[in-house]
Amino acid sequence: MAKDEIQRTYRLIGTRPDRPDGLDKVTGRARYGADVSAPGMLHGAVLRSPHAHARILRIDASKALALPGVKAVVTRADFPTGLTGEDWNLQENTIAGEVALYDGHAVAAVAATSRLIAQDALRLIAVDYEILPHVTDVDAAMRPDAPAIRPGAADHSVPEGLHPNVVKYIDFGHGDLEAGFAAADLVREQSYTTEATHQGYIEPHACLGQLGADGKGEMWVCTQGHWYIRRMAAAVLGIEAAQLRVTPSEIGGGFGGKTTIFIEPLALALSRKAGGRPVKMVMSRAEVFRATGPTASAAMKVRIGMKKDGTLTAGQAEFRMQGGAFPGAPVSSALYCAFASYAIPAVAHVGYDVLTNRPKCAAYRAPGSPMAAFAVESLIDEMCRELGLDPLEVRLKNAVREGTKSSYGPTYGPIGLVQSLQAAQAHPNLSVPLGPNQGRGVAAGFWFNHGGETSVSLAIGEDGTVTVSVGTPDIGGSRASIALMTAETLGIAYENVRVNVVETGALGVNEPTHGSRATFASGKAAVIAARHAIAEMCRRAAAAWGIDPEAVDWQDGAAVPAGPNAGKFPPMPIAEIAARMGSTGGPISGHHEVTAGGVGASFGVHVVDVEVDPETGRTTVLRYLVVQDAGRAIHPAYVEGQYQGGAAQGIGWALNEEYIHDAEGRLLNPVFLDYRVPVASDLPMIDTVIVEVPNPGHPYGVRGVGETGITPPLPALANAIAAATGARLRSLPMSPPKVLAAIRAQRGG
Amino acid sequence: MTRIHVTATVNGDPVEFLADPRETLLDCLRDHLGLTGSKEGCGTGDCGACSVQMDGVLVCSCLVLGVEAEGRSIDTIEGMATGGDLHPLQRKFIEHAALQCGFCTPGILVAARALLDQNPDPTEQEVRYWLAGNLCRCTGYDKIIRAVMDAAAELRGAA
Amino acid sequence: MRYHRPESFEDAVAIAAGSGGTTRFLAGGTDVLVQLRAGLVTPDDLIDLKHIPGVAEIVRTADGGWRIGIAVTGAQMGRHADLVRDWPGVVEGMQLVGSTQVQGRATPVGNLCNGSPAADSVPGLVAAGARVDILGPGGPRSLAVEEVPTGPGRTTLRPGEIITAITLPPRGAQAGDAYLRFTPRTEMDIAVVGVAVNLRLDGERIAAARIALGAVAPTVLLADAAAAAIIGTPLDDAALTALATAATAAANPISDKRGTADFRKEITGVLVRRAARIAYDRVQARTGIQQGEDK
Amino acid sequence: MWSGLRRVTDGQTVVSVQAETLQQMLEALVAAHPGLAPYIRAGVSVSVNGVIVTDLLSPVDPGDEIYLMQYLKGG
Repeated sequence: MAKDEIQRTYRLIGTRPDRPDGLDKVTGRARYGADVSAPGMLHGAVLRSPHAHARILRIDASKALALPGVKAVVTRADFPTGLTGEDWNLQENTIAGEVALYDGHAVAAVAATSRLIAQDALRLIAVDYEILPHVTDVDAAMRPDAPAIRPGAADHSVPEGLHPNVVKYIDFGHGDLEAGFAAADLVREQSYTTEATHQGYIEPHACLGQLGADGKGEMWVCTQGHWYIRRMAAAVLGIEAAQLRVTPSEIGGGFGGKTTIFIEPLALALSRKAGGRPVKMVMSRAEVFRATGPTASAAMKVRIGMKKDGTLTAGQAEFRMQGGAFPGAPVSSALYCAFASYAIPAVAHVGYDVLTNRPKCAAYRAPGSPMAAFAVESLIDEMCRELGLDPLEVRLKNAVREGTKSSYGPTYGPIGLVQSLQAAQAHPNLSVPLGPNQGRGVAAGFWFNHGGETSVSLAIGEDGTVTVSVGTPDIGGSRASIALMTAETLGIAYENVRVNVVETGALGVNEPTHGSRATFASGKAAVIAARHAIAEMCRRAAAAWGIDPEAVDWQDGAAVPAGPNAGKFPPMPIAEIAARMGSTGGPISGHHEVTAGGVGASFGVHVVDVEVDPETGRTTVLRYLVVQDAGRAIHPAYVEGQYQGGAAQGIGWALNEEYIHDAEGRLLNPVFLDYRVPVASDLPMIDTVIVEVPNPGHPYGVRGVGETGITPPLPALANAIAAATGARLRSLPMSPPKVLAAIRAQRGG
Repeated sequence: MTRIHVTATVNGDPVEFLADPRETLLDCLRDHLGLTGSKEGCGTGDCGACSVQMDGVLVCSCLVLGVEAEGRSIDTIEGMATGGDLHPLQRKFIEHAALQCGFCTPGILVAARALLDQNPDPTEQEVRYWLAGNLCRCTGYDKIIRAVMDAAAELRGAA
Repeated sequence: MRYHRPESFEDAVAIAAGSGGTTRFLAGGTDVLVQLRAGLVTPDDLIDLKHIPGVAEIVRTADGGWRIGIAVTGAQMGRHADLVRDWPGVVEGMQLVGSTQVQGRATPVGNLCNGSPAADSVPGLVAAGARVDILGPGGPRSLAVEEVPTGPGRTTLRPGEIITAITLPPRGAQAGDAYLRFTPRTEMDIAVVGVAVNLRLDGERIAAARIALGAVAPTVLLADAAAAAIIGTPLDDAALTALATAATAAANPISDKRGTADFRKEITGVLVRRAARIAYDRVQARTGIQQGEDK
Repeated sequence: MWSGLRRVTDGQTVVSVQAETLQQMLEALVAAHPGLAPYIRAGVSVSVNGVIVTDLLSPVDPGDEIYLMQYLKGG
């Protein structure tokens, strides 16, 4: 679709109707993972390793099996062998084999007639462990004396001579680095670290699984991607994917952490072993923190060359990241994002994915990008301060635009970073005067976004109302945005379209709701599916009017003659066509399956004002502004919601959230009491500005908006704290003790 | 493990159930009374997703034993609308897009109603501190606070 | 686990004595239930004290002090205007325990018996000179609140003993108290440091003072040296500095997941100054004496 | 071609091959430099003139700027 075809104003797109699932959610009727029961249902519970690294010598479940009400116990022995690659990783993470790899690693699972009996049974399973040396820090894991977690796991990319814990290596870049740094008036190199954080969704993982001896299975589960659950669970269990039907529940938040499997295969294995009785499993909050998929922690070194006028001449980044006891830390996506906002003639990136005795990391909202932004956007701010330059002006001077070659390779199409920077400069927050101990910080952020495998089907009802079936679970309001795009395309009322998230038996393959793709990819496919239905409806009208289908157009929800010479026929509305479709050839529907291309990146700029108590180091967020390019905001309220939610998670990550381990490698804070996510009284109202630079790769110009919002807060807060106190913190979280120590050190106190 | 017979009133209706002494009121509402609107987000009183009112007092139902509910009157999210008519808070949450995944919404709505019952004209800070025990990870709280204050204004207007 | 609902303290004591296994008393339950769920404790007998007459009442005592029932919650205390007027520090400490929802259940007695050195209600009670009435197999006795905790999770209560009430002394004129705590977030955290200050003034000078520090020792700490540093002074800058130095010296904190020892020592000094200021200003406000210069 | 592949392309980061579609291009690359095989198998995102192209059967024009990147999904 050429750019100029993207209209400026629409009938429905850009309006703020009530979302279709609102009533169920405000009345408590919406059904999430743990809200469903089934006849004959058993309750499952998991026995988890209390050690960070231990060989499993023996598992004795005899006492547990003898407990009245216990119906089945499974261990790794109940799972097929011979898996390789990521399938093996998934099985190993689902349930430990010879070695427990982290505190919380599943070792055995029990199914019983009540939850309490299942919990009691866990205490009756005896496991003999041989405790092994462990490591949890990324740099410690790379040192020669570090325990090797899985020798031989390094893949083809890892050069010789590195510790076996280094399992992936990447390096890329372009331009003449030496010349770049030589041309700079100021070259600075600094190191930054970020700790692992958890997505923090309030709904713990939960599922209800049933698997018969015939290999046929059913699963109800809270997930971002039920086709992934199907494929992964089938592989881990050794059954055929098509025989496992997965139905998505409403999902109580995911942010990337519910795009993979944890307890699902255990529920199915227990069900199979218990004669096919359904098994419900619900994680406790402590299990969610210990044994699901927090993001990686990172140790980063960045070097930047800048001229006196702020022009960037060279950028170099080395990222060392641990993503738990399995390959998968988002090193390459972090490195791709590091300098993605700036046109720098010479860049070089090196990255290491390192194993530690921590849970297998999963994606967390623009995985890798927040860490990269923390390092690069902080260093740029430090250099602006040193050269006395305005941080927004320097970013504007170097900002990438359409036609710029990106730091990770490809040349950019239309993008909105410049417009976002300008909108931030023009915002009233920028002119609010700052008092003592107060400071303002800015930062830019980026995410590629993702298309992904997408299948959508659309059906015209007999009354002319429309049902759309999508495979992307709706977390942030995508049913509303897809209904808006479908109704706009069909020229009918928003209320006449119902969008349903359907199970794996009812639709072609879909990737999860990840990569900010739901509104973009499912929306795009729904529009194309709608156009197929329109073409068929025009054919039906043409046949009724006895004219050529090419001579029929579709306007305001009705077939109309294309022009005066096509014939004088009154418009034939969708309801009329639908009422007669049974006798004019059959039901009318449209569908579209594609691996969606034409993805538009989304840039954002955040501005935050903080006040730091110089006596305690506590940071209070006074004002927070999010400016981000949405391409086209389909439902502006839910675009704002993504901006505000991303900022809030970023603020938590920057100030208080972290995984804290004891000397034995055990997680010390697996509860919301000590894993400190922001509470309502911690935050101000979060101001938002939606920039719209349409993405030509989407019929309505949509760019994914779900992830960019979490990337700028980390550096923006570091820059604001530096402005307020003069102290520069380069490790997260910037908790009060660390801020106070930095203030003391900076004042020589 | 012998279970104890409990009689109570839930959303105005008399109810009876058998509870193991170790089961929380939340477990009983969800597993014995089929009221799954109250959610378990943490089981330790840190997230508020299980908020109910017991004899008018806002509490976490995961920090109350089922057997302690004997003779008490419990109000859950399922009782917030009267028939088909939503409570103004429920309407304003939809109107303001004050929810995304919706998992924390029942607990926040029950807590917000308890607030407005005793403070019909709360300031932004009063709403934020009252709701500090209701964690939300999706919205950043902004639209939730606006929806609560808008509902308060409507209720004052109607009062 | 057997659940009991005795109608008298005597019955409760009898059940505990006859248990033969582990027992737990249940008031608000906001600690007991968390430990139950985490599998840290599964008592054989759980004894719910909330059905004993009078346990949910806040009563003025004959001498003008207060008697607080063991089932009185933080929310109740916060709504009791006269109690708040007399002991704002005691009440604000209790009201910082957990969320609004927790306030609907949590009790100062439960907070005390849980034995955490970071308990938010205990420093205020200690600074106020509160006492607890106890009933047990050996009959009734009374202790000062500071005599109850002996270390993290441990108290001097003998097996089968129950606290039956908390009593606060008469407030008296020209007196005021305050409680402050430090937490990384604005709500929902366990205190990294807690400080309670209770003052009596004679005109502008401090006639009597009690200062209690939370989360900086195995139990809540009564910091006598810190109190002595401000007695006889108008709480001027010199007095505040001496107060901070003495309080920091008294603090004996550990490093844990919530804060380092150094940080806790430094914050103790910061909070004790601020809490003393608030308590002092509250006395002024109560007695209507306006300070000449801006303090 | 990301520079890390230099080790398996005899030091070149720009490689020219004969192909009509992206799939043929990838096969030709592996034929020219067998060391590329594991990288391509591990999954690559192919960007043509700045836009990720997911249909490897689509044609390749002489003027196209083609860039191989590690496969990206997101959270």
